[in-house]
Amino acid sequence: MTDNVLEIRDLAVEFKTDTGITHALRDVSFDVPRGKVTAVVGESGSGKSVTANCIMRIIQPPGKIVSGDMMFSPTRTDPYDIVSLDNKDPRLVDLRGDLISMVFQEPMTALSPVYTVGNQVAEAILCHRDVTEEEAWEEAADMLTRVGIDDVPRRIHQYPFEFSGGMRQRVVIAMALVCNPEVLICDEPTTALDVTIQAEILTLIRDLQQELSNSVLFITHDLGVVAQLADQVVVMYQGRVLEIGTVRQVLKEPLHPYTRGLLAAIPGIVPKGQRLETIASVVGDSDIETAYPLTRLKDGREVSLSPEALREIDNE
Amino acid sequence: MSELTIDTQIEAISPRQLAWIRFKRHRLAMVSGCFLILIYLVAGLCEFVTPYGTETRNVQAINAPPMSIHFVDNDGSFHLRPFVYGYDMHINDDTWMREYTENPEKRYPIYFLARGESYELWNLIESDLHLFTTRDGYIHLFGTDQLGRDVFSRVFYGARVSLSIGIVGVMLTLFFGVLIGGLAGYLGGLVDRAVQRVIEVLQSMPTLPLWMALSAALPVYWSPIAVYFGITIILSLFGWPALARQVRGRFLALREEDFVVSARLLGAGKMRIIFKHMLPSFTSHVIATATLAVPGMILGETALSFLGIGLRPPVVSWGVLMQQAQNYQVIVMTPWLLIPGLFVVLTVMAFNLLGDGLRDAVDPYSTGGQN
Amino acid sequence: MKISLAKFSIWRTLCWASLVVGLAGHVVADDVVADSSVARDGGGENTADGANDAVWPRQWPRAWFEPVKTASQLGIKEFSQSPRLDSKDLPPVEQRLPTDPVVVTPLADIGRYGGTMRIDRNEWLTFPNVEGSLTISADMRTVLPNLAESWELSPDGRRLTMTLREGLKWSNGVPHTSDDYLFVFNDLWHNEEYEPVTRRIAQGGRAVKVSDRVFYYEFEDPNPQIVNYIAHYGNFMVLPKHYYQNFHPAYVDRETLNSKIADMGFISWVMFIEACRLQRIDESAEPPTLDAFQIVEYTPKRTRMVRNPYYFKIDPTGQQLPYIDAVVSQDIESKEVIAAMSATGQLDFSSYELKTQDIPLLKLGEQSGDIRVLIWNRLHSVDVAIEFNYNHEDKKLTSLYWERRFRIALSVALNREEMNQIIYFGRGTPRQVTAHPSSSMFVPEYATAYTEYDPDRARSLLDELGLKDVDGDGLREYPDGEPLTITLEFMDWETPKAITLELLSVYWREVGIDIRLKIVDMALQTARAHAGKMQMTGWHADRVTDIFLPQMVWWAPVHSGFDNTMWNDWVRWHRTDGQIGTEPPAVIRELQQWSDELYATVDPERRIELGKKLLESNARNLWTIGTVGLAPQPVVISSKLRGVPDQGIWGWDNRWTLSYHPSTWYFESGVASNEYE
Amino acid sequence: MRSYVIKRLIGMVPTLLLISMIVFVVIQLPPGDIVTSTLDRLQAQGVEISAEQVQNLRAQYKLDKPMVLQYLYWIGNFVTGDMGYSYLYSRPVNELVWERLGYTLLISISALLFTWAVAVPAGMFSAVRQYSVGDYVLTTVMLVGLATPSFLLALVAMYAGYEWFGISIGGLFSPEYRDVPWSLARVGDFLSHLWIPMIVVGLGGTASTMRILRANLLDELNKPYVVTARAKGVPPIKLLIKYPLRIAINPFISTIGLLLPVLISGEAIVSIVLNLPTTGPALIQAIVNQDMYLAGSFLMLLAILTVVGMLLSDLLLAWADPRIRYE
Repeated sequence: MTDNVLEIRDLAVEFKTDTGITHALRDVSFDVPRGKVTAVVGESGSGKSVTANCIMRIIQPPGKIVSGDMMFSPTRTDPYDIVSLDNKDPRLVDLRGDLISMVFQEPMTALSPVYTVGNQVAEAILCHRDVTEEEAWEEAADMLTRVGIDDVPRRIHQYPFEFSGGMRQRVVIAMALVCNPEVLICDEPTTALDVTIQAEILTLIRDLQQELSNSVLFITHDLGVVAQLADQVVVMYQGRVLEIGTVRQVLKEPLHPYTRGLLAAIPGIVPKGQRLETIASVVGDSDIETAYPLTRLKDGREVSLSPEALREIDNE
Repeated sequence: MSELTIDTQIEAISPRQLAWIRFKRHRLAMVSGCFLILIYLVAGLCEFVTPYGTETRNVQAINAPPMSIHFVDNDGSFHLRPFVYGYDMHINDDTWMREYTENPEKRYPIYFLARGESYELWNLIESDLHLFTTRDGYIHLFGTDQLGRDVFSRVFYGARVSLSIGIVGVMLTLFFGVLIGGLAGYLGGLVDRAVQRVIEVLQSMPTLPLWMALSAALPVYWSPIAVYFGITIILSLFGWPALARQVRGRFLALREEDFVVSARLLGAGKMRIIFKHMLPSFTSHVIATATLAVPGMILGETALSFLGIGLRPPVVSWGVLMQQAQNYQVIVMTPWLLIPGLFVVLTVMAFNLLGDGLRDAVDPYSTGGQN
Repeated sequence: MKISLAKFSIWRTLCWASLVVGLAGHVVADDVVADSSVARDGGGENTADGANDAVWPRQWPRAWFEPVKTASQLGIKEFSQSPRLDSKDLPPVEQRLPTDPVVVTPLADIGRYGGTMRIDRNEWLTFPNVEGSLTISADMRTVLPNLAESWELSPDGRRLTMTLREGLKWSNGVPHTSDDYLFVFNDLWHNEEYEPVTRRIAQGGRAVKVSDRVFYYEFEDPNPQIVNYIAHYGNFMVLPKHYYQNFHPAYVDRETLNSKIADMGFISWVMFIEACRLQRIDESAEPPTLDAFQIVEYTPKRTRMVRNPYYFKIDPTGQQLPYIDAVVSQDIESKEVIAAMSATGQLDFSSYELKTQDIPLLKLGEQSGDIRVLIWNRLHSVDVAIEFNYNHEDKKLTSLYWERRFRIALSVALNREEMNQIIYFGRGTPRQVTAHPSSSMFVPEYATAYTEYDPDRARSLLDELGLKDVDGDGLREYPDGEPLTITLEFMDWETPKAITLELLSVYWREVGIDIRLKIVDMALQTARAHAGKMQMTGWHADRVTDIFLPQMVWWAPVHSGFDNTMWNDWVRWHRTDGQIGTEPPAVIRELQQWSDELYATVDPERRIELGKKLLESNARNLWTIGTVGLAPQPVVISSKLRGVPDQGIWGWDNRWTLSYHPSTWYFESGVASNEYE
Repeated sequence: MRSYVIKRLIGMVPTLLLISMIVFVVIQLPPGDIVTSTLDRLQAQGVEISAEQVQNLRAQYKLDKPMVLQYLYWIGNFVTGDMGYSYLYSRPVNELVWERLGYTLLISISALLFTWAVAVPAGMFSAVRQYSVGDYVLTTVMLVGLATPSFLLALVAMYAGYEWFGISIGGLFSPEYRDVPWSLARVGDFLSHLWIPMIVVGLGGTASTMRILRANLLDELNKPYVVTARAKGVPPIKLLIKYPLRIAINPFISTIGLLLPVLISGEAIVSIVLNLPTTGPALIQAIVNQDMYLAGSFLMLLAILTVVGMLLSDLLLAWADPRIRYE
């Protein structure tokens, strides 16, 4: 068994539209280490969510995986390449929700309004475990309690619209974790929430991760969150991975100009009275447009830079 | 549809231009629009387009089947000018059927833009010019009815009445709907509640039975034109609630919009606000909805006339023509009398497709707008 | 085309022409009326000679023209009944039949018992339940005995004595007596609640019982027409008194009656008796009948009838009639469906709702072998008679109507031959409204007066009247320039009225008269006819045979109704001796006087003379305008049904099938019947 | 929920009152009245009636009273179950309407079921396989169905039914079953006749229903909760039915109420063409013959039917969509 629960190699995704082919992902490669939190950061449209959807194999037409592989090595079953799975492969059923599960950005709409939360959480269990309805509901109640919902016996019979946003996200998290997945993908789980609630949810995710020791793939554009939560960081831009490293490496000593730009654009770090930097003002768009392969450095981090830049780093 | 013409002088794309661009993408809606323009044109000029009048009888061809147009005669020689063969009629003594056979001796060439039966276009212009006709003999492209009248001609004369009922009826519906819905939406409060209740009541009543009851109440001595308007009014009487409801909803939303609020603060009168500021802002929606309401009117007219309580001869409408075709005999013996029904179907379909296209164009997010 | 037309009309032409010439003086209704014994013998003599075979379809047994014979006359001693009745708890058939049963001659073969006949509800009119004291011969001119074995009209025409057959019983076994006739005549027709104004035929009359079998009608004034009236209408003049007296104020005290009627959901006893008698309610299944079939189940949608075990007629082998066990009539509301159902063999007898134009479809259906399509002949003088409302409130219009030239113009504007070709396949006869060719009053010239198509003459006549097209729309205006439009309201019943009138309106518009058509239904027609509101209407011209012609529907303003609304005010004036209504012009007064005299005279010569005068006046003045008449009528029967003549005369005057004895119709073997029990 | 039901029930009362007023006005509009019908019957037998007699008759039927009073009599009796007297059939209206109403309801409901049975799968197919050949074919067929006048469809169906399937013309039963008591065979025969009116009546509504469903589904298909459920591992078919369809169907549970008047209208004309023993033919008979009580009762009962239908569809919606229930 490898240390990485998931190894993504050269993943490419295209969207065919009326106006032509859009390359959503281009040769994306990174690993998700077992039992760690990996954060994927990048601005909107950088391909973070597409990557997550690829892992779950829920990419919608006209999107299509054109190449690459994703070696998945769960503890419960033999490893296999997620990309190579046929749409009807039974392993896909286990993959979704059981081995890997996902928490979405919009807690307000991520739950169907016409079923009780209990129903929707229990359904996740019923889909994967051979248990009775009662058992599933018991487990669901248990999980809901663990994600910090009060008065579960009553609230389990309530509908999502009777919950606040934060509570709903807790339900979604419960739903994702109820089968104790090996990988939990969180796709910007806090973006739509109030700041105070954000913190609570993040704490919850971290606590649960430590408790259940799953691997977490945390997708966000918020570097503050990354700092708080992640062990490893993957920086993406326009469907490419620009930089991979530990959270310390990437946040303290970003190598790629884009990463630096990202950090510079975080408000609060900028001294008062100084203009907030835009990424484009830090690095010209053209620089980012140019694609370079990821190069692994001595300290284990990987970065996509021109050979000149790499030499420069080497020289330091 | 004039609203949809593009003013190329304007540089920025106006909402209407945008709608037109979206509309152009709906090929079916475009085709439907063209079909409708064509059929309205033909209906408007039916005296010219058809070879005969509504009451011209051909006693040699009672219940005669449609004639086919030939280019090659029985000797195998080709004629550039198309022609039809005249019929020989024979009543079969056993079956009592009128049997028609094409007689190769009677070759009637078709002349275009030729002189024929005289008529008065719109009761104004006297003429005898027809789009096509024959010099001798006769031509019945859709066959003839039980009195030997040309179905082709009657279909297009009928189109004039049926299609105009659709338009006039929808105009009335629009008038009532916009006025009542607008007032309810704008004034709100008690008026709104009352209108809401009336709308609810009218929408919960099965329309056809009520139409039937009301049509049966039209005085017998009314002239055809009075009956025409009577029927139209009856049809629109139950059509306005749907529109009014929609208009009301829009008004409620618009009432809070900035430009209306500012107009109100500037001291503009209610009517002025409604007609000057609010109405124009959803004209296109109203047009789309109105287009979708036309088929209901046309079908309503055919249904009432079919039941014998709508229009009546000598007025020729599609419903009146269908009334002739209302029995089993027609399907078995003279199916060509159902041709008016085909036109009803095509027209109603065209209106539906056009309406869908227009609605999508003006309001791409509405439900049902995925076509 | 010409040949086939000729072939078809040979029978008709021959029939009426020779009849008028050869039979007119011999067997006529008048003789019968004057002396019943003459008719009974005369009919027998006449059918024996060969001439008659040429006049009437050869197929018709001559017994159909004669007074019925009885079992004793024919020496029939053994009687039998339908096997259906064997299991019933009934007295033996001999005891149920009258003392001397009536023997009916079938069309050809002796029938067999069994089967259920499926008909449309309206067809029950034509497949009649019509047993009255007298009946009509197949020649439509002779009165024959039926429930009464003999009758005698006093020479002054004031008293009609009837003698009933012995041992007649209602379908519940209760004896049938003179009281059943007295009940209708005295207790209903002379009851103010039931009939606020006594009908013309019963005015100044009463019925008097002599014995259970003998009674007479007596009138203040001579009323010889009562005989014809009974022959045609007799089934409406007898009701089971023992049943209906329970609902009559003369026999039940008011309070009991009122509460009983109210309990049954009726407003008055009159409405109950009417509805029950006309078979419109569930209770119609309760009163017994004298007819071949009795109702056993009545719902708004269907009626089920089974054989009357006490029916008084037998066939020549002593089998009690009818042959058919049961009749089921269903209410088919959509008239359009009836032709389709007939053509596809879902009805065993169908004609009332069928029209000439339906024949091709029916003939197509005939190819399946399930049905036969017989072509009978309608007796209607014309299929649509145009009625001018001379008393309409629009005086401008009525003064135009009053112009003879206007009426002639409208008549010659009609292309009747084209109508005949278009609607009747050329097999009708362009005609005016006049007597049926079988009538002793028929004059051929009256039928053809002003029937020639002459639109130019029509136009010049209208020009003469000052009706000119002023505004150039092709339609004429009044001389003062006001628009002239006439609304013609009509019911599209029985004959092909809608298509005829549509065509007529085309012809009239061609000569510049604007005519608008409006189809109305019974209630509206009646309401507007009574109120005299209709400018013009149309109805089929029946009541044109000798039996019926003296009722004067068309010829003089003595009758008005939903079917005749030409002159309501004049009729009222006449009926009330000038108390209400308007006095008609002299020429119309004369018609009324002739009509009154014709009605009352007992002199047959005088009657024919007066009748011809009235008909001549109509031919000369065109009080009504005719179209096409004597037209083919399709009669669809199941191919298994036997006993129906291939040719027949169709209409109200002869009660459609009455003289062809529907009780002798039967189903060939192989017809299932599950309807009887 | 209970308070919701009670609120809706109370809300029905003014609606029904208003409807009854409209119905009353409508049936009063045609010229003539019951007295003229009575005259007709007497007159048909050669009887003429005096003006005084006419007056008495009018008094008997309360026709001499002011309109408002007549209305109150009528509605008062109606509420107590006395619908008056049909002069056309010479029966109390009570005895005439129920069976016909039953058949109307039966045909309308089966048409509704047909509409759903066809429109839901077709709409689902069209939405899931958007822009496929099947989508276009289905849309076209439905559109033709929508555009064809129902009487024309009925005529053609009658012909086709007889020519190709040997179904007897007219009515809801074959001749051999028309007049026998109910049995299993008769039910079968009835069902074999029911499909023509069912399809003909239902087809008009099918097109619009299908298009609405298709559009709703397309809207719902990409909603986050569907992705969530998918990520949860719900199998595709169950996913489609349990998630997007379940929501997409809500808006048109509420349209059942609006569909019902349309179906009843369609049923009326189809029954006239096919000669079915429903309210349609009797209603037009009653209307043209001025059988006021009968026509009024039919109109009123049909209106009540749709109002109740709307109530039921609202309740159904409340049951199906918790968001409304908890409002």
